[in-house]
Amino acid sequence: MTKVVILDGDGKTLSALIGPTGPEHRRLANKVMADALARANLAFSEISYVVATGYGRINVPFADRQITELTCHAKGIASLFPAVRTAIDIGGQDAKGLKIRNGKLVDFVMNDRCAAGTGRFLDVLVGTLGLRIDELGEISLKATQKLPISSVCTVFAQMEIMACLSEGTPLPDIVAGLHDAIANRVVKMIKKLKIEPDVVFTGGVAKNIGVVNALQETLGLNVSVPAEPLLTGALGAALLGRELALKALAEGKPVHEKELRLDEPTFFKVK
Amino acid sequence: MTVKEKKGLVRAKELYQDRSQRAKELKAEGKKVMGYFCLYPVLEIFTAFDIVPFRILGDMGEPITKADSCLPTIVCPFIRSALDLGLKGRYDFFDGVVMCHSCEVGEKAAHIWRIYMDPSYYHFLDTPHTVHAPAQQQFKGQLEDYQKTLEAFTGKKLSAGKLQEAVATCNKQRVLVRELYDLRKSDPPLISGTEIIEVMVALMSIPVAEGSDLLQQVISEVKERTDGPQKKPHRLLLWGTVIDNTALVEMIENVGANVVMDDTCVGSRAYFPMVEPTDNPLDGLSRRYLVDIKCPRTFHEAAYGDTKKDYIKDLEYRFGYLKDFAKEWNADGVILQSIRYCDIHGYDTPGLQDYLNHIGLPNIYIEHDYSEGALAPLRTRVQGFLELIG
Amino acid sequence: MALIMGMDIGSGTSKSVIVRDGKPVAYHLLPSGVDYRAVAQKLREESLAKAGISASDIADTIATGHGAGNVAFSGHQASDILCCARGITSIFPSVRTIIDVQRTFTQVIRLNAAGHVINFIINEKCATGSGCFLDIISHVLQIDLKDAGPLSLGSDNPVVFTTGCAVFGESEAISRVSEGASREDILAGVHQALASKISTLVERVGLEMDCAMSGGGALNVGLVESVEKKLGFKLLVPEQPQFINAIGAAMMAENGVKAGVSLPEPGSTKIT
Amino acid sequence: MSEEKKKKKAMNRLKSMYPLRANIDQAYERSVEATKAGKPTAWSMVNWWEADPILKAMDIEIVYPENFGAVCAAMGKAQKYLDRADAEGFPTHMCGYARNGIGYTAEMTELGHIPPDAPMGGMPKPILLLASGALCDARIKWFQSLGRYLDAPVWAVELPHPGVEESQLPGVREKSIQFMVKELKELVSFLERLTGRKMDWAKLEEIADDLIEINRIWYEINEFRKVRPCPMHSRDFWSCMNASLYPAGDTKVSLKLYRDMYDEVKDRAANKIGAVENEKYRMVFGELPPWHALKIFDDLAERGWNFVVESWAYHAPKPIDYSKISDPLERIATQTYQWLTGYFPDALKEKEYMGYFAYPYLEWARTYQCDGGLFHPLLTCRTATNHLVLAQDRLLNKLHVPSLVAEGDIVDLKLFDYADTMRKAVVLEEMMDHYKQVRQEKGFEW
Ligand SMILES: Nc1ncnc2c1ncn2[C@@H]1O[C@H](COP(=O)(O)OP(=O)(O)O)[C@@H](O)[C@H]1O
Ligand SMILES: Nc1ncnc2c1ncn2[C@@H]1O[C@H](COP(=O)(O)OP(=O)(O)O)[C@@H](O)[C@H]1O
Ligand code: SF4
Ligand code: SF4
Ligand code: SF4
Repeated sequence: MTKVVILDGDGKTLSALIGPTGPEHRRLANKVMADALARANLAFSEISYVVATGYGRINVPFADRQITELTCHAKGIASLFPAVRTAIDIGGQDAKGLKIRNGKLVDFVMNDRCAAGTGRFLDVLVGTLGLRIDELGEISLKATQKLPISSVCTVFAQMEIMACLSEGTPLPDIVAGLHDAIANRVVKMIKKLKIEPDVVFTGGVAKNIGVVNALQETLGLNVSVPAEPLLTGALGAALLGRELALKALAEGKPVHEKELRLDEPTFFKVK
Repeated sequence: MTVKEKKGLVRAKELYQDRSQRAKELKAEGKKVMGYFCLYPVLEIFTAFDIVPFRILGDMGEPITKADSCLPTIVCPFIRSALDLGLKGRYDFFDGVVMCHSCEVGEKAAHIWRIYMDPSYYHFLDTPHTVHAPAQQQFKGQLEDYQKTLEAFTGKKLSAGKLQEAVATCNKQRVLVRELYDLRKSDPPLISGTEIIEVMVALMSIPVAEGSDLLQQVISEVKERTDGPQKKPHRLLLWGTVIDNTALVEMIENVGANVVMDDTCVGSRAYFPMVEPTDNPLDGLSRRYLVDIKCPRTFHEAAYGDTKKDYIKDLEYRFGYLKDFAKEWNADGVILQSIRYCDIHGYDTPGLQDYLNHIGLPNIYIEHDYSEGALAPLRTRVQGFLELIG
Repeated sequence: MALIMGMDIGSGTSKSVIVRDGKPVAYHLLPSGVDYRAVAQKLREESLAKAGISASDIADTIATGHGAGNVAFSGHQASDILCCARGITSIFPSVRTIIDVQRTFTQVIRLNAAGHVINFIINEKCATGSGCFLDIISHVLQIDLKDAGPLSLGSDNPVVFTTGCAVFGESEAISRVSEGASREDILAGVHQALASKISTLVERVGLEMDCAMSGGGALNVGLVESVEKKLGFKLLVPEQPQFINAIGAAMMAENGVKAGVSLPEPGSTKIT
Repeated sequence: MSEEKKKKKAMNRLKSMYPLRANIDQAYERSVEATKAGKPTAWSMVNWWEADPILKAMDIEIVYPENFGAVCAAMGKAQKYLDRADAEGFPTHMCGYARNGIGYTAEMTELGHIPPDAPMGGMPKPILLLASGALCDARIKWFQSLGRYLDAPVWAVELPHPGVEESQLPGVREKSIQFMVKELKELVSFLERLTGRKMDWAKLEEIADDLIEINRIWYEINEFRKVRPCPMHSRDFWSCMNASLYPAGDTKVSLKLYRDMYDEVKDRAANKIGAVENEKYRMVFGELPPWHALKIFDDLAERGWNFVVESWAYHAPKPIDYSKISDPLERIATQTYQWLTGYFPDALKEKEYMGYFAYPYLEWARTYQCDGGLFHPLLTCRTATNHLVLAQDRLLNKLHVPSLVAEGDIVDLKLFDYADTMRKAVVLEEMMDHYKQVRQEKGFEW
């Protein structure tokens, strides 16, 4: 998903927008941006600084800077939860654990190349189950027991689930099992950071109450979720952009290093 | 400019891109070219026999296909790739190969190489695991055997004098490599990490003396040029498994750091240790190769024969040289990289990270599949690491 | 002569074929969906209706494929390798090597002159060498599977995939797109990657001509062409490649019935 | 007779196996007891008699973390330790036994004592980590990496791995054995320093000789398996191999039990009693079996599959005469070296340069007259896996013996797919029938 957060000079949010889902829409960064600008009643020329983050950050030609989602999420979360020491971000492409001290990122881990343990895992399996991603959480709350999922790979988990459905395992039990599988994988990974509270859970998957519960259970700790978990990365990027712009201004340097235009990146070569 | 006249970095890049061109030329002139795997097949012995030593490397840009019919896919992809190139005939110009017990899979690949490619000369060096005195003795004995089989193959007798000369030739190259590495100490470094890999791979593809000439050209060129690497916010030390391709370093250097020092076996690990001239050159050689090459494949420890164990002391003994590297080359971070399925380096990383944390040097561990296309996900990690160290 | 039903409950699609005297008379296909048991039942009902016969006309049903264990009414199950062999042999008796590209598995099978399996290899636990890789990439590129093959034929500069993994392939495709690669080139690249995996498998089992391609993957002209280019010869592709295993399953029963071999009781899960 | 009973009879286990297996189990329990009672304990890597007899002679209890890994896996206790090793930062592709051992050690160190829920009483804190250079990188590197948790010294035992042809060069054998002897001598004096005890050379000699004799008999027992029908199934082999691989328990007792087994197998061979009724396919098994799914051998036995031989690494060395070697350390070294290189001269004749692991399969397929192979690669163990593709290829192309790969893992037991393996087994039968014909046409003996 592509998200935009526009801040004013004081750090107040002027506009926040979540664009369409799916990696194929990543090329529409300029459209989402245009929408966000329209909502805030702003022109692109009024924007002082643009920071792009996320997996597709290199595909945003109109950004001043590209900063990784690691740093941006840390920044965004710390601005919302100043006491945070461990942040967990589960998005569509990857899952991360962030160790934060005094609002600054000091260490991190990321999942390794595998779709299991990320939002993709749920996205793929939601297709298999014929459900919508936003109903998973509710469904899982009805589970009486959790189906243990043994496959680590999404493709094989899919086959496993189909077999269980055929055997009559109730849907909520399967969904709850999936949430557990994600929580287990992610917790296993972030254990490397030596988890300390407060723990904040962000990223699209944090909207899923089932995964939130599963995480709390696996961690044995309370987990806070921001009101808009999808936006913490963009928020952090905006905050960092603001700092960079202010710093440049204070130093009397030009804010932009190059001229920016709200262009669509050239994705598909026209034949 | 004709091909022959290309010099310095341009020449190195050319050799990097087409490794076999010079070896094939030399072969056409009647020289023997021999492939060797890993660092342990002693270069001095090739050189003394006037054989062109050619390090067997892989190709990160080429999908592995043929090797799958003789090695499973869950082993070191570098070895699989190297074997794959062999099976595809890329190394057909070799007159022979010298293999060694680098690691478990390296050893098996060596035997497989012989079974499937049946080179006209083949020798397997059983590098011991420890550096104890009997192990050195054992290794020396193996070098004697190796020399003997080469004598039989070439029909030439090798004199101690010839070997001593070769020791000098190789040591000279090592001094030059150090000199080149010294040019990475300034900020910005005079030569980039990417270029270093090109030069090192080139050196491993031509005779040692020619390599020294190339090094001399590169050194004077680099000293004088004005379009060298830019100053960047970070200076990194790169540790880990073999890196014979520029893609990874290029990626790192593109996200805001200069790679200013390395400890890999296509870099300082291969060239920094010198050979001490000894009456019987094989004494100095077995010592240098077995003991002084600090590759984690060999069991190095501080406490041999000691009944006590002190973890930090042991780490200091095993990894202390990295502290010196970081200091001398002024690195502010270390990237530990390992090819997936490398047990040798895998077991060492937590300890090495303990050590680096102990001395306060920021570090990150990344694992990759020895494949150019698979590097993208690592970019975020490296960039995040750089942002984190500030 | 009796009618036999062969069913192939695959990981993506379920197929049934009704065979009379060694000749397929009716085909049917459904997406496997989430419930193998239900889809098997539905597949049977619909295909009987389609053929205009009743369940009692079917002398025997043999199930194969990943979900074969869920076909409760089947006489017995058969290995999909054997089914594939029997299916191809019934159409092309001269075939000695089969490339069977399914959704999650790709298998290469060698036959002797009698049509018996003498070697086989399966690309397992990794989706790169199978239809799944294509499905994933087509999905990323928002291309209908049916169009993927024809579209890729227009490529003059296929993207080189260096990864050996489908999940990675997805991110690689995405970054290639962002570097400006065209969809045609990416698809062609996927086909080439698959073809090179497949040719490795072929090499490992040892090629003998004639060589046929079957499974859903054979519906993809782009893939077929890439494999042909890689191997350097023309492949035999049956008219209904996706149904080969189902046909073969039916053949197994046919042969059994003809030879007077008694089959296990229905309901027994004995593996043939 | 009912269906049920007939099924049970498909495999005919050796009577003499039961006491031998019980002896191994008891030895294990006794060793756990002894270490709990405070006896000094060394953790040791499987080292093929190179170092264990020395430890035993010095009355040091031995536990095998590799074996402990198998135990944890079998009891479903491994996952916790594996997760712990991950959290400690060890890459997940590393050997499952190692990660299990690392996780266990990390937990033990954190607790300050043996984790109370550890399987089989756990492994006590060692005074020494005895690494082995034999055939595996993990066997050295794993123990070195335990330095984070344990202050126990690590000692790496050397074992040369010469190439097939190189091993036949003049002097190499002698040099290699002398090298091992020197290293073992150093180990002895190190152990003396470590424990403050003196080596009991007489005891060492006795143990070494018992082991040599055990291995000789064990070898002979396995020779009988060349007979048709094969009198002993792989399952009996696996049940009993530990008494020859490790000096488990009292070697005198093991020796007697192996002698009893010899008699039973010899008797069966003479009377044509097979381990499987209606032996139709004679099979070689590659690597260790799926321990939790051993029932598959019963199912296969019903189809006439008899497993007549298995991986080289668990077999006894080809017997040679040790009587002229006076130094017990040299006897030990020679036996280990013989185990490692015993097949090399034959391999060289056939230009097969992987003289261990891969070549013995060829020799055995021929001498045991195998129809096919079932290989069970253990995914995180490089040692157990890296030669299997080669072995399959050589078996098929040189001897026309087809084989099947059914993947599994040493700790992730779920990886082995029972139903899928059975499905493929049926296909392998068709292949075996075909290749039997091919062999006959080409004039092979079986
Ligand atoms: N309303 C929702 N309820 C539950 N899960 C959601 C919801 N919206 C999105 N998700 C999950 O969040 C993921 C996307 O998260 P996001 O943080 O946007 O990832 P990225 O930035 O990598 O695209 C999707 O894969 C989906 O699984
Ligand atoms: N119309 C089509 N055009 C091209 N490819 C197709 C088409 N239909 C299916 N496929 C390919 O065939 C694969 C499914 O093959 P199939 O043999 O049915 O597998 P399974 O039996 O596992 O379901 C899909 O993954 C897809 O790539
Ligand atoms: S890392 Fe060490 S063992 Fe591996 S190739 Fe390099 S020098 Fe040889
Ligand atoms: S990377 Fe590791 S496994 Fe590969 S050759 Fe080097 S030491 Fe061996
Ligand atoms: S890799 Fe295999 S041989 Fe090595 S320690 Fe692990 S289980 Fe043992």
